[in-house]
Amino acid sequence: MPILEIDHLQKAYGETHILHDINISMEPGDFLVLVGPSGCGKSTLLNCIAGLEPITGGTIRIGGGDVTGVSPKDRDIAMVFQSYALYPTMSVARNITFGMQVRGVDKATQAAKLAEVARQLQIEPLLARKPGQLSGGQRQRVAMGRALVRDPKLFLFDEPLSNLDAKLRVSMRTEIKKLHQDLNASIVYVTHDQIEAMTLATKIVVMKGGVIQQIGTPAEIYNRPANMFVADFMGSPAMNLIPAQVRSEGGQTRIEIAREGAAPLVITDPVARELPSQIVLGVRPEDIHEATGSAHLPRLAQGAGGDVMIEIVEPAGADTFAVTHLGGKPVTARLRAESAVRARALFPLAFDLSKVSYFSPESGERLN
Amino acid sequence: MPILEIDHLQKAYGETHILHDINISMEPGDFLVLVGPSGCGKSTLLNCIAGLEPITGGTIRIGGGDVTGVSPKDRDIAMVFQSYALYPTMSVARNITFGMQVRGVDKATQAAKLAEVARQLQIEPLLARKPGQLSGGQRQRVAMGRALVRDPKLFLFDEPLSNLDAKLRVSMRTEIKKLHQDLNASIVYVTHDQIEAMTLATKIVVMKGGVIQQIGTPAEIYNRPANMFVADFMGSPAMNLIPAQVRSEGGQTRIEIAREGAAPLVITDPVARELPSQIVLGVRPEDIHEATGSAHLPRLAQGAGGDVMIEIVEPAGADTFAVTHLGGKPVTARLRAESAVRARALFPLAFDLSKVSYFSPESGERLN
Amino acid sequence: EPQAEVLHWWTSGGEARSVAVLQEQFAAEGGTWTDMPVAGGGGDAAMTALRARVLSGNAPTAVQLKGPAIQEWYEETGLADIGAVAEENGWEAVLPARIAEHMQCEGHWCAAPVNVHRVNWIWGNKQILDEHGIAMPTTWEEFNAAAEALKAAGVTPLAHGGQNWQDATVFETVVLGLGGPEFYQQALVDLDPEALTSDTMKQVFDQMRVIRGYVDDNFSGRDWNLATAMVMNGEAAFQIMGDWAKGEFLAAGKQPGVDFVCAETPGGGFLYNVDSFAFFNVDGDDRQQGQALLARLIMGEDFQKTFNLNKGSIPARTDVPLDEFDDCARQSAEAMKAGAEDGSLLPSYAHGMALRGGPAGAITDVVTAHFNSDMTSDEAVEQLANAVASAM
Amino acid sequence: MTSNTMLRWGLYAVLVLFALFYLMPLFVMLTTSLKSLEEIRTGSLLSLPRELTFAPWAEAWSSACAGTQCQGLRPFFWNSVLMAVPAVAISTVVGALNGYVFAQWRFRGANLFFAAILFGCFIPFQVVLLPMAQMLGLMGIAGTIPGLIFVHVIYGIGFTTLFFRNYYVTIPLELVRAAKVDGAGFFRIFFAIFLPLSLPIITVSVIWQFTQIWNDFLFGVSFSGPGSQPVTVALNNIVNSTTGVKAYNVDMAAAIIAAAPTLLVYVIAGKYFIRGLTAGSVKG
Amino acid sequence: MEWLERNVPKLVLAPSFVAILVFVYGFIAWTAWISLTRSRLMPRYEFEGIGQYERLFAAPRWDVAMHNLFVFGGLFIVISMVIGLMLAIFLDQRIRAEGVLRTVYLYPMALSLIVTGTAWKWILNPGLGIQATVRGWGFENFTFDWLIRPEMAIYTIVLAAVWQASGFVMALFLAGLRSVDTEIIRAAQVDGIPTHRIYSAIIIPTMAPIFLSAFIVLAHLAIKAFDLVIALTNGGPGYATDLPATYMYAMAFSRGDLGQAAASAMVMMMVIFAIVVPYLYSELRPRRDQ
Ligand SMILES: Nc1ncnc2c1ncn2[C@@H]1O[C@H](COP(=O)(O)OP(=O)(O)OP(=O)(O)O)[C@@H](O)[C@H]1O
Ligand SMILES: Nc1ncnc2c1ncn2[C@@H]1O[C@H](COP(=O)(O)OP(=O)(O)OP(=O)(O)O)[C@@H](O)[C@H]1O
Ligand SMILES: [Mg+2]
Ligand SMILES: [Mg+2]
Repeated sequence: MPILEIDHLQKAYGETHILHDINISMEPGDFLVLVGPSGCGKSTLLNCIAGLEPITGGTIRIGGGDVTGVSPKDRDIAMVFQSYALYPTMSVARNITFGMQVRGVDKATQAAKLAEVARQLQIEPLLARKPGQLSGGQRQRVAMGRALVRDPKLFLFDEPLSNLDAKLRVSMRTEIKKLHQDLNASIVYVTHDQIEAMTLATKIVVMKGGVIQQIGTPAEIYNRPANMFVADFMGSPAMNLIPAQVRSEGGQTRIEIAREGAAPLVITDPVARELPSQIVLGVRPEDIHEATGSAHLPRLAQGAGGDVMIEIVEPAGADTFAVTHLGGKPVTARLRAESAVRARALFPLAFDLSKVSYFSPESGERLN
Repeated sequence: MPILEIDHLQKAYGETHILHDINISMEPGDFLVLVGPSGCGKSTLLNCIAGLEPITGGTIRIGGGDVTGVSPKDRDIAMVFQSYALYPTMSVARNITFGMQVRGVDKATQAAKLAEVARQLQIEPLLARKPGQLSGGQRQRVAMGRALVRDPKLFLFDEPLSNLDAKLRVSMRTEIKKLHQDLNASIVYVTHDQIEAMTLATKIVVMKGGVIQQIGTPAEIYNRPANMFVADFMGSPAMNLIPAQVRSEGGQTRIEIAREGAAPLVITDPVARELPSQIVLGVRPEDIHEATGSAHLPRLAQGAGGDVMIEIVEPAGADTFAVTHLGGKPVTARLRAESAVRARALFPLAFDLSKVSYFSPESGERLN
Repeated sequence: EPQAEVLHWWTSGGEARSVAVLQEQFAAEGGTWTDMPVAGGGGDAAMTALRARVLSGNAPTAVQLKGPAIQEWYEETGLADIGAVAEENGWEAVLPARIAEHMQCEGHWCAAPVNVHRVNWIWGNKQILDEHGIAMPTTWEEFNAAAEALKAAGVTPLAHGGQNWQDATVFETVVLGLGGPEFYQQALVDLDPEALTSDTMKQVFDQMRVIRGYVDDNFSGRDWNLATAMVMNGEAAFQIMGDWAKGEFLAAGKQPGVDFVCAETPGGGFLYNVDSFAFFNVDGDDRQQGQALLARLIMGEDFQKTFNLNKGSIPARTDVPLDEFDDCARQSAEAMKAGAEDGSLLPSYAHGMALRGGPAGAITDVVTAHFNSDMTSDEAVEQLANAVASAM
Repeated sequence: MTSNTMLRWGLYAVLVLFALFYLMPLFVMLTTSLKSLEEIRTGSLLSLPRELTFAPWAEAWSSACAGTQCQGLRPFFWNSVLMAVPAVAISTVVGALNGYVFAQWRFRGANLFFAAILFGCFIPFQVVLLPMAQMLGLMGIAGTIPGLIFVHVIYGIGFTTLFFRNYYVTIPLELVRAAKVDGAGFFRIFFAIFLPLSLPIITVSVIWQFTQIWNDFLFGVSFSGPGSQPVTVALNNIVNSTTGVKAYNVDMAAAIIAAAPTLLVYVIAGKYFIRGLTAGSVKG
Repeated sequence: MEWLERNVPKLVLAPSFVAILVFVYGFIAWTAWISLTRSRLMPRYEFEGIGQYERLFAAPRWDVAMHNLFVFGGLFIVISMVIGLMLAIFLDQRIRAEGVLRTVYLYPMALSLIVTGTAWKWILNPGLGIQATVRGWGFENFTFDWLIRPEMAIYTIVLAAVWQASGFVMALFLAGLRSVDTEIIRAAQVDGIPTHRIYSAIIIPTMAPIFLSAFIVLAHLAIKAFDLVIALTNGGPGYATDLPATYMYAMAFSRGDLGQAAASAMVMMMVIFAIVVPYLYSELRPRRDQ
């Protein structure tokens, strides 16, 4: 039985429709991550699940029971708010224990849980302070603490780590992961951090403008994006989306990419595919390699002047990003730091066609 | 003449000392990024620069003039607050133009600036709304807009992109970079996002517990961290810090690393160094390579069973992380995605000794 | 055991001491007195309270009520019949007919009078008058002449407090003085429209306008006792005010005939203001006994004397010996007796003895508006007639 | 800098001038209450007393006559306390709960009802006097202190509701949401979250209600019986004398005494005002 | 149980609802009925028609009262708001003696005009008060005699009313000023907004609910101004300072003309309705948006 089931959910503020026909089903123990551009309705969806915003249509079931119309306090959820929402008059410790106290948890358990959570979140020295005396990241951790001491059916996290530094973020991520695994907790999690999404999720929901674009495992989302929006949105730097022309040629697929001031590039996909003549080719930067001797990868350019003109080279720690222009679009390749690539020079690149996506330029939908 | 000069700045709330003897000098056109763990005093420092918090000691000079005691409105700064601090009764458009209006900027210029900023921040459809009707990320962008329409001596940004999704973040980053370059603006910027810090900064200030740990260019901070804290803090995953014993051996340095259940690993640094006998070896994950045939890199293990036991393998998109245990610490290596590394198997690894840092285990300070 | 809850507005100073006398006597006869004092606005506040009490079904046993209000209340809710007490004590014989009338509701006794104030007094500062060789005026012409002389000499002729009821007090003495008792009766008691619009009435307003000129600039809103103080202190020569003003003089240690003089207002006559208690219908023997006892005590010679000595007024009973009273009081008593015979004993409209609230208020509105503006006498007379007509 | 100092001096000058304006009547009352009757009758009303006398105060407190009782204001004080304290407490509690509902638990028609309550603030009390008397009679509490409490609570609710509602709407929505998710119910949220934030507005509400109720005369005079008259009625009885001699010094002393509790509330509550203000209004 | 819980908010409001319904609207209805009868000393319930209203509109005194209500109400509300806001803003500038000054400004609200009326009368009386004192200082031509000039007397009522209420308004505004989020004020300071603009454009607009409170409190005081008039002028000189409330009281309780009083009360309430309802509507309509 799904722990959370959302059926044809609609939400509007007056005339402004925020969420359109949302359908999500989530099994117990799932870690569902909501991602999407700012303002796409993630927080609103969480609020609807929590019962904090009345919904305009559809139903929400938590743990099998229809909760549409049930008050938040009876939904057995814990939530971390994007804006923290700490109780200003209460100390950090009381902020965290308040929920337990309301539920009548005994004093000893409260103290134990508080101590544990304070350790996890590294806020032990702050317990006696008021929220007004905390830094942004500290407030955020207190907000987390408030949720972590609970043992609800469902956790809702709204960008709970956005104000933490990288190290803390990693350790918090580990704590959340542990929570998920140890307690087999069910979690709905909003984040704009792709690494967070990728490493934590068992299921990712990509939203845009209040509409779900794709639901799938992190690998599915990353490797087989359902449409150009998802392809573009997930992954940083984003997937290269290159307009191309296609011709089927006896068991092979011939792909032609326009190039400014030079002959079109032609690549051959050894698999026969049913594609329209105009497509958009999606390839991740890390799937564009230096072509030297990697025989198992088809060469990008066939014929004489096959190497491409590199425009910008950006070294970034372990990697080097090389940018060229193909099909009228800048195309980024992610190369090893020790690569010999130079700006304003030709360089041989190869696409890993086994990982390439094809999209319809009109609908943006995936074709392969 | 430095645009911002901070001399022996002290800040305390009652008995709690938040900032200790801060000294920073910043030239016009500098992009100074403050990083540090949550609660280390970054926001407090910005507030002191802005004149929003009275300082307990020291002086602050902006554009040459001592501003200690000058009210914020006369300091000619623009600031983006961690908590947005939008004017709740004004529309988004008025939030952005209000400052200009007060300064008597003419209507046409106001409109032009507003239009430009709204485009940059992708908030055109929201201009008529009130802050209460915006999502978190939208609010944050409006807060940015308010600063961007100004032309102050100094910009102060307090985690301005924390609530934005990756794509938007990248494009905002570009806008900020453009602002910095086109206007030669001077910017103090707080972030916990290392990529942001690395790509934007001309100078990075690393803080911890109200004390500056290191000031330097991104490359200096990344490649030559001043102490173990900085080494550990910057970079994700963090630099591996491995306790080791050192012996100088005729123009070479012999480094011995303890290993559980096996003979110690011995590496030889071809450079002669003056090191104490106990050190901590710092090596970034991307400076640990697969040892196959890369002759220019010294092999990690010399002798027969030189390969190390890999404990965990974490594939992550373009990379694969491999974790082993050395000197009693987990050590992470960042390998290519196509690497053949397997968990619970031996694998040959090599350190890039040209990029290694040595630290004193007692003081934590850098030794080379 | 007799019970009495008494609603009254005699609350402070001499007044309160006077009621206390009654309470003592009541207690001495074995009764329980519950005091319910409500002062303010010449009894307005008490009337407000009374109405709330009656509506909540809890009327007090005795209420300080006077003039036509007694009959008005009788019509609304009925009043208790205390005829037995009156009969037994022969009230009929000792009260002036005109005053006895007020105490009766449709022929039966329903109220008991306590005292008689004379309203139409004029008080003078003896020293000033002597200095300027002025005698107490007996006609309004004399008054005007004296006032002119005083004014020329830099003395404020008339001390006056610009409150509605004080304006009305002056007005009614002028009506009586210029028009005589008969005219007064027609105009302010019978509300005869002809009298109200007559030339005499116009002359009255003319005289009011003249008097306005004899009053200092700062009279507005002044309390009557401050006006009295002006006379005492030699800042003004005259004041027209009821006999309670005497209390102020005496309290300041002034002697009648030595420091101040009292005289009837120009034109003479007697405008009375009679305080009385009315009895509401109540349940319970003890309370009805209380009413009877109270009525008897109020009309008792003893009480009438002590009370009025305290208060400065004269007994309503005509048979109380006046030896202990002062000259002014004796003068008042004589005038009352004379007035009862020649018909110049008249109810004061300004103090709610002549008319019910509505018409009285309507007249006061016009009088005070006239006095405090530059309204002509013709306009005033016209408004007077209209106001009275609409208030009927 | 100098123009800044000038500005500050100007500021203080304005503030002090206003302070003098506000203090003027109290000055007159105080000086008058300390003069002898003789001095009042002869001297200037606005001058300082030549000779201080405290006799009027003693008289006003314990021996001035209000009717046949000559015990000063003392006995009536207690009546007022018995009336004002419960009435203030009840109306503040009811107002706080109402305001909480209006601000954070909106339901259909809530705004209309709120407007209806507000409009109720404007009903002239003279209008309600007579029907209220009838109602009190029906309820059997006419002429008693509970009756007075009842009346004051009824006509105080409008204001207390208004105060609390307007204060509570400024509390961020997220706070209530967090508490709801924490499992707190209606009353729990009120007591744990809202009440601790309410000190400033409780102060305002208490000040307002206490002043209104303590100073009320109309209801006091109409709905009290013998033995339950509040101090304002007694004050009025002492001060108001239609045909008697006026003792201004006693009147003024009595007036100040009668007003003392409200003055005290202002001074004390004013202190909590600041405390409440500095403690509250932190965003979480 | 479920039902109970869902309806707790409504249940909490229920007693107030009933009370307001009966004791406000019920009584208004009662008054409306009385205004159509010929009740005099005590209520009578036989229907008579609109005669009371005809009489009311024919009465010159009522005209004066209504006119005074507008003059007095308008001036009083505006001046009190302006002074209250000004003092609040001034006191908000980290003033040394804030505690003392605030108490001084606030205390008049503690005193009923029944208490201070006499003092005011003396102060305003040209022969005793300010005028006499200032003339005593040698300024022979100083004149301040509003109290005794029928056309000016209403302004003395305004003066005393402002004296009484402006401090309370100040307190309301001060509380409002201090509850504005400090981050927002900081943002404005950094934006280089001069202090007066921070107040006028940012802080004051966020205090809209406080203005509602202040307006209601002041309007309530203005409309019910009764003690004030009784204590200060008792409606005089003449009836130049009569207000509808005093008119109504006079009719109901001194004149024994209840029907007339009820009619005047109804007219008064209609006027209040006409002024207050649009205001309430505009204040309450927009949904909360912070
Ligand atoms: N009013 C206060 N009283 C006492 N301590 C305070 C107060 N305000 C802040 N602090 C403390 O000062 C320290 C610095 O706070 P600051 O907001 O500058 O941190 P920060 O570096 O911006 O952190 P973050 O990245 O989490 O926003 C924190 O440890 C915080 O707890
Ligand atoms: N009261 C409101 N009236 C109208 N529109 C609103 C209101 N509140 C929010 N919105 C809009 O609803 C949309 C969804 O908001 P929501 O807060 O759910 O976004 P989000 O996905 O959480 O974004 P972010 O990542 O920036 O927090 C936004 O476009 C926002 O502008
Ligand atoms: Mg959000
Ligand atoms: Mg911060």
